[in-house]
Amino acid sequence: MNFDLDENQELFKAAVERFCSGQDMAARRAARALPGGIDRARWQELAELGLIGLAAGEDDGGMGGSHGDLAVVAQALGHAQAVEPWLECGFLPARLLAGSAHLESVIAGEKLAAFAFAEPGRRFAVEAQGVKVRGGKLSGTKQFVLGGGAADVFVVTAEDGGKTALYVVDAKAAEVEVRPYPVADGGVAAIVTFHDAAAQGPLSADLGAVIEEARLLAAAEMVGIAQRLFADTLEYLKTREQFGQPLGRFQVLQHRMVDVYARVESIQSAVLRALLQPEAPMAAIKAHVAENAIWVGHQAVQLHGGMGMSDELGVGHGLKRIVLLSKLFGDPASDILDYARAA
Amino acid sequence: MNFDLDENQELFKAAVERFCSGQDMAARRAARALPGGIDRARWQELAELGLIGLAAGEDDGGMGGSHGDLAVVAQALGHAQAVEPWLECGFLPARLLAGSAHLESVIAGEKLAAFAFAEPGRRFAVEAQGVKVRGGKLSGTKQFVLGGGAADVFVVTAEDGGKTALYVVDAKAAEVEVRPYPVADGGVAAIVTFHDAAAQGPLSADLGAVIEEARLLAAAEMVGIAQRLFADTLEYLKTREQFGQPLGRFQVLQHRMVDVYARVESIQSAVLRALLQPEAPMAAIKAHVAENAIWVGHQAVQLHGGMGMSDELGVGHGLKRIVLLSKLFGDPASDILDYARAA
Amino acid sequence: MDMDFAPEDLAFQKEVRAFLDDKLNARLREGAAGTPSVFTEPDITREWQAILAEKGWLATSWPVEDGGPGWTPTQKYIFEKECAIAGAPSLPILGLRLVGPVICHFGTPEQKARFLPRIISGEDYWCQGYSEPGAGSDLAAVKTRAERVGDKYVVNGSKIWTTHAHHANWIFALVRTDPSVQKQRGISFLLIPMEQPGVSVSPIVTMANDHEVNATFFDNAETPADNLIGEEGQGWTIAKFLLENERGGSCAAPALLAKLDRIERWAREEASGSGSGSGGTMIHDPNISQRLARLRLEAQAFEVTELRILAELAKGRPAGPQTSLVKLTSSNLRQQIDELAVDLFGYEGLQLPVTRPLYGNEAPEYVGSRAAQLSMPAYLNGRAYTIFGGSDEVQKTIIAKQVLGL
Amino acid sequence: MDMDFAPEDLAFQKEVRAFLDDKLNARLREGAAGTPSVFTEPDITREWQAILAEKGWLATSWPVEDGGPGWTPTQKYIFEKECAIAGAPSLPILGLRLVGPVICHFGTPEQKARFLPRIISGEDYWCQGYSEPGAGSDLAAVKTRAERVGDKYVVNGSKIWTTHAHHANWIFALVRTDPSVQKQRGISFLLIPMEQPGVSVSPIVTMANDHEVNATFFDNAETPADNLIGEEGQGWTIAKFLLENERGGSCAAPALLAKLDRIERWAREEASGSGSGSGGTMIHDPNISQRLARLRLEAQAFEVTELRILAELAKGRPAGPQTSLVKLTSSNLRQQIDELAVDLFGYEGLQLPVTRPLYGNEAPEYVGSRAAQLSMPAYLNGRAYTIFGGSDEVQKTIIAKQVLGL
Repeated sequence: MNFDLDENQELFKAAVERFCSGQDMAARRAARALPGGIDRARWQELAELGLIGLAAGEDDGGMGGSHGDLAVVAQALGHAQAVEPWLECGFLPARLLAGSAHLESVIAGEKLAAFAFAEPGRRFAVEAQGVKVRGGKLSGTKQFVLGGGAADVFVVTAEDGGKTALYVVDAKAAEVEVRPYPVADGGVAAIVTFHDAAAQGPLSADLGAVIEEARLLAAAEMVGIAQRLFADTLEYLKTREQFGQPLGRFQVLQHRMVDVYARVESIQSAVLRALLQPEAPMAAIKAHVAENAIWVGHQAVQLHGGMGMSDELGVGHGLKRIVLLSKLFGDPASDILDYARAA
Repeated sequence: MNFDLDENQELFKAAVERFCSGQDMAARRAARALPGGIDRARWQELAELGLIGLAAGEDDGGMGGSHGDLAVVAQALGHAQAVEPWLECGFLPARLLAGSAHLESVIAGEKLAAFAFAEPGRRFAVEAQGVKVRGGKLSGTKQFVLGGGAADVFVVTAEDGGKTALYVVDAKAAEVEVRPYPVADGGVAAIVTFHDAAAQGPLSADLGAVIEEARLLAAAEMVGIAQRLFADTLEYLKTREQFGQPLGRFQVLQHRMVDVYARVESIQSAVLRALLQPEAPMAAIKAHVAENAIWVGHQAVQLHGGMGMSDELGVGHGLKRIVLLSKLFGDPASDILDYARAA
Repeated sequence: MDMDFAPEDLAFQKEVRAFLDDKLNARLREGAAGTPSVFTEPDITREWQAILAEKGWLATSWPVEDGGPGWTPTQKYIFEKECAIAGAPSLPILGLRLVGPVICHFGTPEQKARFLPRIISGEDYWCQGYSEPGAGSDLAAVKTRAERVGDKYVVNGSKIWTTHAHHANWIFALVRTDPSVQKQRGISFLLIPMEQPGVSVSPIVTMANDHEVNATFFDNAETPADNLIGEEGQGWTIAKFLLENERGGSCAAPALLAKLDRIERWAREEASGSGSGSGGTMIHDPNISQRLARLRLEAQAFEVTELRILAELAKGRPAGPQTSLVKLTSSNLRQQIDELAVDLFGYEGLQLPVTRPLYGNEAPEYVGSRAAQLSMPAYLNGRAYTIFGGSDEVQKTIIAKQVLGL
Repeated sequence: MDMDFAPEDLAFQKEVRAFLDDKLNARLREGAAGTPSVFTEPDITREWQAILAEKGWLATSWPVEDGGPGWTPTQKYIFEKECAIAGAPSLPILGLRLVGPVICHFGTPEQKARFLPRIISGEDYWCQGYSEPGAGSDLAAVKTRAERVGDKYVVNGSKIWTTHAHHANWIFALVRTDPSVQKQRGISFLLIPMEQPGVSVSPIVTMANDHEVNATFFDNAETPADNLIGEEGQGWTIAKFLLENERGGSCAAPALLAKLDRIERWAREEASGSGSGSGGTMIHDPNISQRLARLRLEAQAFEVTELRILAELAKGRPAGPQTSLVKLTSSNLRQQIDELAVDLFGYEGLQLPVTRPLYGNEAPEYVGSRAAQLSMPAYLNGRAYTIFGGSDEVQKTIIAKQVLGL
């Protein structure tokens, strides 16, 4: 039994920390303001650190990172409040494009890929229905395509003979209509409509398995954010004075922080369990992590008072990213209900 | 708009307070220790105050009290932590026996009636199934017959040609087997088995309507208990010293008490609404009251510390009565779910 | 006991409803519904304010002699309730509900004549200078200094969370006129014109991308000495009056219930494609529908609590201690309701527009529905309900001391 | 990273399982399951204790030289986990886990020789005299006085919440030997025989009708002076040692998870006849099943927290700050689990037997099932988990100060 990071994991963590150091709110805002919401130079830098290739198999020119390696990266990115959509545009395409000719340039950070899976009016359903592939052409509409405003290619779930299959579509093709819109964490998503667009595929990736992994990594990122919010709030309570003493001297705030601390520890443990027990129910664990992380986010805002509300501080950004992740591939309430029903 | 008690209601309230004054824990315990758990002399006294007749119509020799009148009595009994099962053996039989020859002696407190509605393995179902009436004879088993160990007659729900009807059975008849058992609030319930027992009926009362009223009164009684627990806990925090100061000087306990206070006010309002808006959903309101009252009960125990755990103090008795009432004719979770589904 | 309005109140209610049917046009309703922050934008409120001013229903909390309609507490309640249900815009309460009553009560005849009509006409738009950077809910820690120099005050310092200061031409502020005496005693209540070189306003954008509050800086700002309300050093008393005036009757529940009704309507329309297997629409999701049910039960109980307070006021008796719970209860309920709306909309609830307004022709395209588009900014801005105007924590300490005697 | 036990630990686990299969008979299991209070009754524990003593697996937290098995932290964890899953009775920890280690650590060779073997044999049954009436969690407020008179101490005062004092022949107590010095400094740790005229025990029955705790009175009670542990005035240090010794590795989650498994089994059998319309059995009720799911997720996470602590201890490193959360987390989880059990059983969950025991031939008839009969007393007694051994509130203050540095 061992919960220490291994040497490589320590290196990945350090790489993320270096990559994010000095990225203040202004830098964050500047990146988000770019067309598509992604700073491509920074993205390439991220790729050069090997952090995208980590998700791809060694046969595919990647590093074949373990779940533990990937979770360390996700958690570190969360803790650093990174603005880059590593999970959405890094991990997911690197996994989904296994065996595809696009993978090399995606791993290199030259090509940006976005995953188009959500369909209007179908909530969290993973099976494709509205987007179909017929004779190598894709048609229909996806929404909530994270990073979709900046993407060069889309990995798309499509109904193919009654089943859901994965195809690749060139984002710049004339038959692809991209309407970007801003989402909660400050990123840009898109509604993407395919008008008989040429599709390459189907891809061989196991969609269900990749989504399970994405849930695990979303949970790890939430833990990282929650730890950061806890640490920042603790620091704030120790320094900020009100009514003639540091806020942290007030007993109700002390006890609240103990509750925050307890929940942060609990979700760290939950993610470790998901990592180390392959049969653990990922969606349910992610739901458990999300419910607690949202509560931690609310407390961080509340305890920061008015400043917690402002766009200037990282607190709100942390809460917003948590809220977005909490609903990625299913929200907590649905996932707990599914888990309960499956029992 | 007027939320003041009227003159009669003030009188009923005062009557209950007088009736209960001086009933300390020792008296309470003594009454509960009697066979059947009911002090028949005290019961008769309660009847002589008109508090059972209040529930019966004027045509039936009762006082035809309004919902408001009855709720005032229920709430006052709750506040005084009365040991008498007025709701179960007073209100319910007085309503259910409308038009029956038994009513007069029940109102007079001479005859004790208990309502047998619950069946083993059927949770909170109100429709009778296991107890049937055939050719004027009743057979089958009821459980959770509150006051059943002391009762002279049972009012019984029975399946009668596919419908649920109400019958009266003599508790002392040879064909009636009564097995008393203790329940949470310190009272005695019974499992009652009918072996082709002679049944009088069907009674004309509207079972559904009476159960709705009973839910309202259960809610009112819970509010009374919660108010009492709040007041007692507040007093305790003001007087009890620990770590060199009254407990009530600790900020976390102050804020906790504000939460208790807020919930107590909220459930008082909920019951007023149930009283004054006939179309209000009683089961759901009772559920709302119950969830909050249970929380108040838990806090009262917690804030009293070890003493709150002991049988010596009224605190635990209050919590236990709340828990029992919370499940009478349906528990909060089921009732909220039903209400949500009916929306 | 009864919960019914008297016949004359029912008649008034009918009159209000007819008025709202007639005057509350679609643009105003859309503007009100399309504001995810606390205060409706001035382009909307100004139009609505003019309509109410014409009817004489604007300054509802002012004495008749100063232009109030002379309503009973019940009439005020009915008016607010009907406005909430009809979806009327909020009004610029900083002038109408805060500084207005203060001027009515403490102002000289000259001050009244000068300021009150311009509040009603909308010519003056007010903001409030209470909190200061680094002091949060601790109002007595005022540092902004106002020094008497001849016939004017020279003001230096800064205020924070000044709502709509970027729209306002006047600010009423708590300022320290005497730094030599104890905390509360050196504070005065001063009116300061915004349009002068000594006043600058710096926006504070919320995490929802709304610009509603600001930091306001005074750098040798000036105001004529007769813009002092009351006496020097009376500021704390006036601030308390203002707070208590705010804490009279309240009518928060009807808006909450109206919002729950809207959410229920949306839940009946919102397709369920989740893994939860409920199928059909979201109203059949046991978690969504139970949250809705619990919140409705809470809000309905809270409505009765407000009516209990109203019943006391209507009888001319002081409002009961329940009044202290109103802000606490309503802000927590509101946050839960706003969170439910976000959760209802699934991925569509995650859009967060960066431009404003979210009504009219300038509004950005929505994904799914306008309601979905509004849900996230409303939820995020709503986290402030438990912070501003005395945080939950400050409220609880006050209630514990003043009501519970702890 | 991995969560697997080493091969030698897996072998040990197998050995423990085989032992439990062999020795943990039905009567012991029933006695353990049939105790709704915190401590199993002595008639059950004595039998189990003898079996463990024979195997040498009893005094698991004692040094080898004093009779401990010399287990690693991982072995201790595995043993406790397997016992919890198998449903073994709890042991008389007041002797084995509290005073035992104190005597091992602070006792003289004579004290060790005298007391330790009789704890193992069960000849001595210990209770603890810490809290005093009116002082609750404030241990430093000890008033019970022990005066040195010749070669003995004369004790006067009273202790409260003395668990199983009515079964015990010895009490270890914090007593004040020097009233002239500051609070903590005048306290000593004294062993006092219970079977003497100066000691009387008065039961405190819980609201669940269980007699587990007592008030214990000392009226010129006597104990030989060589029953003082350590020095006079060292009591506070010893009490702290005892507390920290208690706070090493813990193994609370497996029992919680085992209870959740049992509840799930019951939920699959418990007919649903409620108005909730779910039909079938209670496992299909969305509220019951979701509560079960959430509690299981919590408890499984908590299990990992305990394993993280264990991993540190196993490496010989000090346990992390998470240790402080163990009591807080486990007691709150336990209360929620016990409440779920009550709610599962509907009306049957409302029975509350007044006699004890609830196992064996003397047990009163149940309604529905034994599990249903046990649910209410377990729930009611369980309210004490967040009170005794330092209430939640006291724990949080300690964690805030010592771990968070607030």
